[in-house]
Amino acid sequence: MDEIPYDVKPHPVTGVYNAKLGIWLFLASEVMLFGALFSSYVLLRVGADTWPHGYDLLNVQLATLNTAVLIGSSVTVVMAWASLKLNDLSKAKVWLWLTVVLAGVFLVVKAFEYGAKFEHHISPATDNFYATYFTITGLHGLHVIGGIIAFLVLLIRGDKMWQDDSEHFTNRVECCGLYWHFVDLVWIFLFPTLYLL
Amino acid sequence: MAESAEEIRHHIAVYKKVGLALAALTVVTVAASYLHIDSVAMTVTIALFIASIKGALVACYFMHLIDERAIIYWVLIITAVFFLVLMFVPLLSEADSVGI
Amino acid sequence: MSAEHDHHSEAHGHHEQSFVQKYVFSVDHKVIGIQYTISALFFLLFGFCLMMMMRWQLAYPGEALPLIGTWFSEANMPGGVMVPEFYNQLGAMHGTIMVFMGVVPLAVGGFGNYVLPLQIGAPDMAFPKLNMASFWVFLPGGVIMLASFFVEGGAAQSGWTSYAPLANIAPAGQTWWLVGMIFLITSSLLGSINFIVTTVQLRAEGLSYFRLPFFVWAQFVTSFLLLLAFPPLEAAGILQLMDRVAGTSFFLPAGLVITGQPLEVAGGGSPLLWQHLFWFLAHPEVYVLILPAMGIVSEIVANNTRRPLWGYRTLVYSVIFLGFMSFIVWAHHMFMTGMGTAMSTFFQATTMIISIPSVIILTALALSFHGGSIRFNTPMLFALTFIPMFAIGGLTGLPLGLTAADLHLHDTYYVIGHFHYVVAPGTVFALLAGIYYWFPKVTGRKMSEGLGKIHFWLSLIGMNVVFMPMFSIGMAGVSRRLYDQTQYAYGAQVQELTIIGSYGAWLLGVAQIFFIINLIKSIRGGEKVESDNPWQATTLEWATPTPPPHGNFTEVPKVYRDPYEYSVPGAKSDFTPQFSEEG
Amino acid sequence: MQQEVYGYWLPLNVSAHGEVIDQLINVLHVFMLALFVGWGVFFIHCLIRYRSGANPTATYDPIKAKLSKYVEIFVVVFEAFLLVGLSMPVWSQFKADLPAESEAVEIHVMAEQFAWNVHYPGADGVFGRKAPQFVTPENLLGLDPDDTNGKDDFNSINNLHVPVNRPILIRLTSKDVIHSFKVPVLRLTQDAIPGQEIPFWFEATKTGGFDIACAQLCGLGHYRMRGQLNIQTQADFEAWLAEQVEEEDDGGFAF
Repeated sequence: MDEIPYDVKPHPVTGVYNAKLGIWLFLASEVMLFGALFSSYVLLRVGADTWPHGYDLLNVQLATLNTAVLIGSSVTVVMAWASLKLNDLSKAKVWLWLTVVLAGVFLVVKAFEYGAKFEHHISPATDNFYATYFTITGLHGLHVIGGIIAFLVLLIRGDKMWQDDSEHFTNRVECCGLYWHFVDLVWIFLFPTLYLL
Repeated sequence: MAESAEEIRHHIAVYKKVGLALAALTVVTVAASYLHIDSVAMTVTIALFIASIKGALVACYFMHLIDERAIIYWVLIITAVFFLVLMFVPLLSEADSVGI
Repeated sequence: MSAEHDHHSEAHGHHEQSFVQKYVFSVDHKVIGIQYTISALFFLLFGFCLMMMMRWQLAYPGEALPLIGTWFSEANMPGGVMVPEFYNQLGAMHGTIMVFMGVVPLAVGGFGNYVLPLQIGAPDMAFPKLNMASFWVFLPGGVIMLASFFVEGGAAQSGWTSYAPLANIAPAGQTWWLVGMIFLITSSLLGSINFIVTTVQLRAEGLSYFRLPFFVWAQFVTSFLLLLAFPPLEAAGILQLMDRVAGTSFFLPAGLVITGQPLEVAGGGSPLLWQHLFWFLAHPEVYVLILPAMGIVSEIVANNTRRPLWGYRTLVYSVIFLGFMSFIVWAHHMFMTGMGTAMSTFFQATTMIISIPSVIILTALALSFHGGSIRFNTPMLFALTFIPMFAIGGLTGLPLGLTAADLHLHDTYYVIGHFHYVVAPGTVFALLAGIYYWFPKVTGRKMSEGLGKIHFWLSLIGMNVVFMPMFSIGMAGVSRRLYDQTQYAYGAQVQELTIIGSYGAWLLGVAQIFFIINLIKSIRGGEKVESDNPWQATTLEWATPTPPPHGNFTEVPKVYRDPYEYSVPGAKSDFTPQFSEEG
Repeated sequence: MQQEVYGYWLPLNVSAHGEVIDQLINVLHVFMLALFVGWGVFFIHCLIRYRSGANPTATYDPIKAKLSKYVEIFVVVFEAFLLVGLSMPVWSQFKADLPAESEAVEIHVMAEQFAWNVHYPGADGVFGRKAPQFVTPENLLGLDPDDTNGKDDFNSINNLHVPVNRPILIRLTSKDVIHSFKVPVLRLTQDAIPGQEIPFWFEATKTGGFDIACAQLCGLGHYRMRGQLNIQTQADFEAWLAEQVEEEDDGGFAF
């Protein structure tokens, strides 16, 4: 007995392959991680005497742009998976590159946002509003970087993986995609909570 | 999970529509925030309502939750329960505190 | 198979593996299990040594530590006498090491990794590389923790709970603690994902959920606790790290005056937020410590009473219910923080409710002995002692769960006695039982029964002499974490009990020497087992060759029956394994 | 009158609410002991009766255990009784029914590393305003120098004097980290949380001097953060107050 069962093919009873269940469990833990941060944010905000409006202090235009960029990248990654399902590796690679580029744009925009704050000597230590802003968006940014690394690995090793086992490669893209959508999902909640309330 | 090419093409059509809907909802969120509604409760409700719709779209269509397997649903239901506990119980505790 | 083609089988390649691949960066769950076991045993021993030093200070406050007192730096032990800062470091690190680097890695990382895939008939974990990563994230976490003793100001010294704001203003060791914790948490998360997927996806044919050995159920529920309860502590760790490194004030209210100097921070934070996030993890963590132990004990009890466990399904439902409830009792650690009536009522009610499944599990285990044909070997002695010891730990939890009694007992030695009975003579005994029980499968040799029995009886006496007096000391009102309890009239009154307890601790230390000798001796020259199933057990791990090779099973295992079919009427022998076709 | 104050079980109780707590703790321990002994007798009986030497063949079928079910139901009912009958009333009395300020003696306690600052309002009976920015080595409480109410206030470090048989209302704060105000003879523990002011109360029933301890790890001096609780007769207490106020008049701050 050597092969690990259901590594690629779905389990006949649960209907999912191992990595898919795994990535969902990972996302469940991520929900609790960001949940704890959101919970802390709410607790601190409710307990504060005053709390500024995000739109007075932060750059809503840039954040809106970033929201659009992330949503776009969610579309491209799901298109990459669909292309693989249609057996079109080269198209999938284009979509994946687009995703990486969009993720990069997101980070560049974010860097400008941070930079503008630091120029005005605003840091996490300024007050609890900025503390939560920098901490949560910073952690989210780390997740974006993680996603970029994952996609780059898939792109660099893609041809070989596709040749070895195209279904396995498609699954990997699906799992990375699920992670990426989650990163998008977090931003969808972060954007109104931090910038618009 | 859809396997046939035709179903995948159908999926692609859905993805494009969902992408557009998300973009539109983003515009709505930002526009709503420019109204600067006085009531805090109202602002929070609107913002979170729109965000929830967007989140649901991403989860249901991009993450295929709309036709996912039971095991995944179970994992997410358990997570959702403890997520709610984590969100609200500390807040309730704080509200019930005798300290000032 | 071409080189292009073997990426699946990297994990299980038939090609010759180098030493490093085989024993260091191994992806085999059994090697990883052993790596976890050895490192966890080392950490347990280290954490235990810290405690033995603390016991000297407690028994003879202000007197120079004999023999080894001079080994330490002037800052920590001038003239061999421990300073309060060092005592606090030992206390905080003892808790952290025992819980996060000792018991959990041994119970889950060690036993879970080694035994779970075997018991469900899987060739390995679902994600072998992730499994390896989990260990190689755990180890640096542990090393960072230990290294923190050597940084400026010493290791973390704000208790294993690291309550803010004390932890926020503590020396650099606290930052190391937080970084170490983030590593340990990440490792647990990776592990728990692996365990759940493995249990759900890789069960052998015929092994339905209600045929799983109880140990697997315990690990399965434990993994969910780790998966969902640990991230909030990770979040809390990140926030405290930001407070310490980036100058934020998540846990710092405005207007703090530290030793006469105003603290220059923005303020607006909440010290209680830390406690909520911490205990959201740490209460489920208690069940992470106890559930695998219950699993191990159930295996050994069924095997050595030679009859099925009493009420298997009841046990399973109880353990699921325990796991669920453990998420909504955490604030009973916070009754004295100024909590009002509504929340305290809620939390004491949930705390009372969670005691019910524990009572049911204990009763079921005790009833399992009725009608058995009990063999008293070393693993069984440890396992059956777990039951009354855990009962003492559980029962003494009741006064602490009721707010009124907690008004007197909160943060006294009574608490220490309570949770040590759960974890030390409870969980640790179960883990030792597990080592004696599965040792023949891992090494092909049995451990010495004679040394094992000396180890058992000395440990049993030592444990009870340390912890039993604590109930009395706590009842008298002595607070925990006191460097010198004789400062208080009521502490001086019960000082002699503390001295007796210290002798118990040192006796316990002596007892472990027999265990270490036994381990080393048995690995090299223990009695060889004749069969792959020396205990005549029924579960799948005994269907493998000894020790199990790569891929575990020589043929694909199939399961035909419930896990504990011992003494089935009309059967040929007194045990009918799950994998045996004919009943 | 010689009475053991401290021993190997609950210390002497000198508070009005402590009696119920002692009752709860004692009843609970009798219950726990009964449960443990009863259960242990069965357990040991099984170990001896069913050792492999005495019983070479085990029974496959489980015993019908009606008794265990009854015991479990009894445990549930008993826990419910403890919770609703004993624990909750004490807690709500303690937390929700604070005495009226007119009846009670109000005292502010401010914890710091590693001492208890006990703030009395002085002759006028009104507390002066406190704020962290006014804290100096001479003004440990941080009294606002511009507030006339604070002129006669005094700080009695590690020394809490209270009259017997009167409700004492304490407002507890902390300057730096979390401390916990614990008096075993009063059956009382209350955390002091920085940034919060937590009210609690008790009524002492006997006079005497007792220890106040810190029950929450607060740093290297945690073990020696000891205060003295002096429960005095009303007359003695008033005399002590007058003496303190006089000193206050003589030398400004009586710190």
